[in-house]
Amino acid sequence: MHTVPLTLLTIIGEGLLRERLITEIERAGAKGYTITECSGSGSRHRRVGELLGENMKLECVVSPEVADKLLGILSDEYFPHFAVIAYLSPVSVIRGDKYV
Amino acid sequence: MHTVPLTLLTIIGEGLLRERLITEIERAGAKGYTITECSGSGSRHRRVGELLGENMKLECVVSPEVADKLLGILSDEYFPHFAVIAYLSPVSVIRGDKYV
Amino acid sequence: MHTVPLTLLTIIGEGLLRERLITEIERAGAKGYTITECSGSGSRHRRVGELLGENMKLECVVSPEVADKLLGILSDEYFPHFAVIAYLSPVSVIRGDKYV
Amino acid sequence: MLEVLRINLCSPISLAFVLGLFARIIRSELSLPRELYASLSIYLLLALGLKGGVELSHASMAELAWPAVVTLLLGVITPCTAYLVLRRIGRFSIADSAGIAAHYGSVSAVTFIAAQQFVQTLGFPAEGFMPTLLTLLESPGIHVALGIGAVQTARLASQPRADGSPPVERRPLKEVLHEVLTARSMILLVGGLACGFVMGEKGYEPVKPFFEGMFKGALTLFLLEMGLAAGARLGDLKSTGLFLLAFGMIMPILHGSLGVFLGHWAGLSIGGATVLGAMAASASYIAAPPAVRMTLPEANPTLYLTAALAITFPFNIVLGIPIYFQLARMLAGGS
Amino acid sequence: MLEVLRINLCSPISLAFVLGLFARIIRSELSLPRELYASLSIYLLLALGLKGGVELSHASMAELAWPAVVTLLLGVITPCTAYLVLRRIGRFSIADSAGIAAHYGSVSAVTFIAAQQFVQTLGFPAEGFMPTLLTLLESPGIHVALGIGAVQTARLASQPRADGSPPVERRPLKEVLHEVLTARSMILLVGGLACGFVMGEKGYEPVKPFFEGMFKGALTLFLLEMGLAAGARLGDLKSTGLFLLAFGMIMPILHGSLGVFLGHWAGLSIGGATVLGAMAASASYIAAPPAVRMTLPEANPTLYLTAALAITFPFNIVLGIPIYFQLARMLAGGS
Amino acid sequence: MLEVLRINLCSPISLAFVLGLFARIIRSELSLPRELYASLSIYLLLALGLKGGVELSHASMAELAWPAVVTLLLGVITPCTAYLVLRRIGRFSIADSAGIAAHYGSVSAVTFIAAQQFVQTLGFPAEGFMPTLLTLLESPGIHVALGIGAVQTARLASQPRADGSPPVERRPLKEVLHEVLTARSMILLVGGLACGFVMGEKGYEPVKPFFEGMFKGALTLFLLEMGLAAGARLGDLKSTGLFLLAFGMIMPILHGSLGVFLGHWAGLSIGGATVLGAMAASASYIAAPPAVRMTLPEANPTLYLTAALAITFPFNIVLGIPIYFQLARMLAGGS
Ligand SMILES: Nc1ncnc2c1ncn2[C@@H]1O[C@H](COP(=O)(O)O)[C@@H](O)[C@H]1O
Ligand SMILES: Nc1ncnc2c1ncn2[C@@H]1O[C@H](COP(=O)(O)O)[C@@H](O)[C@H]1O
Ligand SMILES: Nc1ncnc2c1ncn2[C@@H]1O[C@H](COP(=O)(O)O)[C@@H](O)[C@H]1O
Ligand code: NA
Ligand code: NA
Ligand code: NA
Repeated sequence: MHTVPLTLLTIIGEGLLRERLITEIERAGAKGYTITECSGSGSRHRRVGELLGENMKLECVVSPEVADKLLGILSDEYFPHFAVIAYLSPVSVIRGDKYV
Repeated sequence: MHTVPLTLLTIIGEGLLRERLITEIERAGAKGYTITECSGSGSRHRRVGELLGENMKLECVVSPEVADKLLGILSDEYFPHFAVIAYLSPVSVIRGDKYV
Repeated sequence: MHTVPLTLLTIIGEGLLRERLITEIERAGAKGYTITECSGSGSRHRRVGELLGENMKLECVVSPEVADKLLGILSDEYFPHFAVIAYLSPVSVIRGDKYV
Repeated sequence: MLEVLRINLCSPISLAFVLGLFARIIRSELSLPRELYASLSIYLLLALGLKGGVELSHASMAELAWPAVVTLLLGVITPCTAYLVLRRIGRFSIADSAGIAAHYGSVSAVTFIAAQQFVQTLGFPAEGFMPTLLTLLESPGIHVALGIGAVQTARLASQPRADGSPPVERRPLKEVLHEVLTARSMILLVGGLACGFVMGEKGYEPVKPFFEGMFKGALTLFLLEMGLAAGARLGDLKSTGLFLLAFGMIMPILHGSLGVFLGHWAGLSIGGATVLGAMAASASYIAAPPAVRMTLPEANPTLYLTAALAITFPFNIVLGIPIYFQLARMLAGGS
Repeated sequence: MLEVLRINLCSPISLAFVLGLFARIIRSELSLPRELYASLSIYLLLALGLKGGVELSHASMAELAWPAVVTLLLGVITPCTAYLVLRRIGRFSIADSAGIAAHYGSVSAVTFIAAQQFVQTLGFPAEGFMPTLLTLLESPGIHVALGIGAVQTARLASQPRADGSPPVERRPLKEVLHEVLTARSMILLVGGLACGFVMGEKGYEPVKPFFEGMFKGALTLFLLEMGLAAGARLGDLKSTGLFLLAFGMIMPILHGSLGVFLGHWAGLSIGGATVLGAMAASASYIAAPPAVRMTLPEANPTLYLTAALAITFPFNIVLGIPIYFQLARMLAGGS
Repeated sequence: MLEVLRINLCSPISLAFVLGLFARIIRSELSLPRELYASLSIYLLLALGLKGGVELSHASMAELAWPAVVTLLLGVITPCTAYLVLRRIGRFSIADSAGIAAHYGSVSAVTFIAAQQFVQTLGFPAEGFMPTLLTLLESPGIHVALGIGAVQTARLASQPRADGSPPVERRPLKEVLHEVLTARSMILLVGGLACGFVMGEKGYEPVKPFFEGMFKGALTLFLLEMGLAAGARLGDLKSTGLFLLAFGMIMPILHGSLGVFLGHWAGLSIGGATVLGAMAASASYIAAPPAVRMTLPEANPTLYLTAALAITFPFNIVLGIPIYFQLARMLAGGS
């Protein structure tokens, strides 16, 4: 199959941020996303506790540009106050126009 | 450790397809798979609603050939009617013969 | 954004191993991890059944050295007796010092 | 009639449904955990089956015969009328018409329960064997409609794949039949009926506080979730169009009246005829959707889910059931 | 007093809480499924609302007026006193002070329920309209405190982003208000009140075994989970310091006494004044945390969660409620 | 005997189990949400403990002494007999023998409950302190068997790793002991006992409808899930072989008879001796599997899970308990 290289952006963080992060990625140009519930531990432990939902993992397949823009936003506005991490990985998709 | 490069195929789509997709990947030669429940949104919204289970993410580590074959099947028989996406990413495993 | 290449180690296996695997990765130098519940099937079916929790997926972003060390430990001590698989994939993160 | 309507509207069941709708409309974050929803539905179906089974052990086969026949008849007629109306008048595609018709040919267990509670509250309890009829009506309609869809599209033959391997075939009807017959709701209902029948009044006694005492409360909670689910589909009403809106309210009245007539004719009491009417009028949103999705993937889920869940279900709960009751009362020569 | 304390300590509610605490202390793996916790809280809130609504249908508006006024007054006073104490005496940052104050300005539904059960057991049932007061007290305190925080930091203006796109703004208070007003607990309580009011005694009857008969048992299970959650935070007590420990026990006594006084003055019975005191004394750990986290992200969640959940909640359950009761009894001229 | 068997087979508990089995055999998609299963088991254990604790407050230590001694004796004997039979006659590996023996040395709470309900239905209620015996029998057998396994394999010494870092050691027995003693089921049972003991009849009253009224119904739902789980293992029977099948039915009869004898000898009533027999006969499938999996990873889980869950559990529920009852009645000089 003919595949197109794109970027998978994975954001892991407090479940509370769900709505806000969805707004961010849609505004930045992502055409879809997938959310999974998860739990975890990291270097900071500032979060709203066990009665209120755990972490979520938000994954979206986007163009490298959108991924870069989103990393910038996360880095400026989320990393300082919230328990969030993010990373990029290379993926290949078919029908790449669905994602950009 | 000595690692072998293989392909991770990720399929995300309606939970209803679970059994059918498992049959597909096993027939195509996958030796195992992992399924996670998730939710999400994409460009089409044709699916059987909220009372009936959300999305699932099916991941399998396979040889590039099997991955390619599966992408073809998905593209021909699933993308037209069902809410499904799929992508490939490169992974390294030890004891690569377990997967091919 | 300026990103740093690191390694994402994914371990999938019996949920029972949760605490033990967390101890392993922390001792090996991982600074954080994320756990998702999942189910799946592989080549061996030795596990403690359906009443007792399914699989879990443990993901951690680590340096290639830590990843390699962990693969060694898994390969020596876990693969022989437990239902576990593991693979590495390349990721890019910002502020790489958080992970090493 | 107005009094009957008022009683129905002020019942915990209707109020909980309205509360759920309302919560979605004001965009509240309220939602019931998916597992609570699943647990409640397991409980309700099993309780329904058990109770029905216990009562069935008092019933004679003679009483049951005609009602069973007319129920099966309804299972064949209703998907056909629905299909014809949708295809000829509504001008929907074959797949969409068959898909929606499958829902209206089957039955909604919650509508059934609501009708049963309703007539009981008014002092006209339905026959004890009604849950048996429910199980009879659940699957035929789905298969009739899917069969129509399959025959009409005549696409059952499938081509081999590019790489030569045989395709995973379009789901054969047999497989769908197995799925519907072994579906959760079927097993719980039929299994509950069998268990209740075997254990009888005596065996039922110790579990009665759980399965009967809690029933209406659990139903109230369940209706809250149904309200939330229906509310989430309200937005789709715009895209599905006026025809479907009308269809979702007029079809139940026609099917419901037919059900009441046939029920009355088969010898059911006022309560029983009302409940049979509500069953015929109702549209499935549990058993039908997955069957349709897998067998007729071209059918648009938004259409059938919105019709069944956001139009017909609330219509029946709020207005339909009292209407069928009035009709049944009239037929029986009451006021 | 000792007798009252003993009765309170030997109640299933306190014992379940202690069992949960104990399980965490000995590092047991016991945990309730998250969905069970969510389901129980939905059940408890809805049951509370329904019962309150049914009883409200017997109450006159005149009876309700003064208690409502003093409740709103408490909603304005308590966040201010809490903020001042934290900022001036405790020397906490603006964000932390406002964040914690938001929790003490709001109310804990479980503390409310425990107080209600407590006075009922002792034969001094509170007024039927108390759940109405609960809903009145839930949100004002959060907004007053967040308002103070916002004004003090005066950081409401936000700069545009580097790439020129407007930033996702700091959450405007309006949005937070919508969120708190449509929050799960609000919908269930207020919605339950409305439903109960409409259905009345008669409609309530069939669902009473579920919503009232099971109430105390479900509450016991819930308290087990609360004990587990509080136990998990015990370790944080070290890092949050002695001041917060003292604050978490003295503030409730002050707020609680104020609540009892105002309640008595507004004409509430001994039971009613006790419950109002417990409400004023309690700190929210359901509604307040997400509102604070989103609006004042600089505030440290460990501080407010530990104070509300691991200090003030158990303090009120075990010691506070009996104290407020004694006070109410003294005011009413009792022993 | 036949009559007793019939009553047992027609009880909601047995029927629900059979329904679950049946659903799996016809490959139905029915499954209970994992969280419902977990919630029910928490509820059942806590309710069992509470009730036991309340009744314990009436019992004298003297009554309890001998039954406690024979229970501990059973906890030492049964894992040894099981190990010997498996290793010598069955020719299983050391790890597999020890692993399976750990299951038969421990106890299944659901079998216990079923036996208790059974004798109560027949009018021979067991002693109130039986849940205390249950907690005594839960863990010793696991440790005896794991100890045998550890000594026999003598592999407790572990080599350092290639990179020099110390290995995560084979789980020391101490850690396993902590795990079993603080396991969910232990905390709920022992904690429930303690809470019930402290609150007494009076404190128990308000929560009785929840913890006692719902008990049998909840148990019925739970058995449905057990049937599903056992059904899922039926397929493994082929691979585990005939010996294990025989073992899973004969061992319980031997252990059960021993339990009844010792119970009778220790002064237990007919009901009490029956229940003690059922406890000795039963195999754990909650506490034992994780302990064995972590301590003896070489043991094959398919063997011990299939034996405990798919053979011995249904055998006891359907046939075993009536047999132990007959035996206890004969010993007591009854029919
Ligand atoms: N190195 C890591 N690998 C994988 N997940 C991580 C890592 N560090 C942090 N996380 C996840 O990100 C969440 C927030 O991290 P933190 O802000 O460091 O507390 C944690 O709860 C984990 O789920
Ligand atoms: N760009 C994307 N990134 C990640 N997940 C996506 C993306 N687009 C779609 N998905 C997932 O795939 C599912 C089906 O997509 P669709 O067919 O476009 O509705 C969605 O519900 C999402 O879970
Ligand atoms: N090829 C594969 N791709 C993805 N997941 C796998 C694969 N093989 C095994 N797994 C996962 O790893 C678990 C243990 O594998 P195994 O030890 O082979 O039974 C399975 O239950 C799956 O969740
Ligand atoms: Na119908
Ligand atoms: Na307060
Ligand atoms: Na045993």
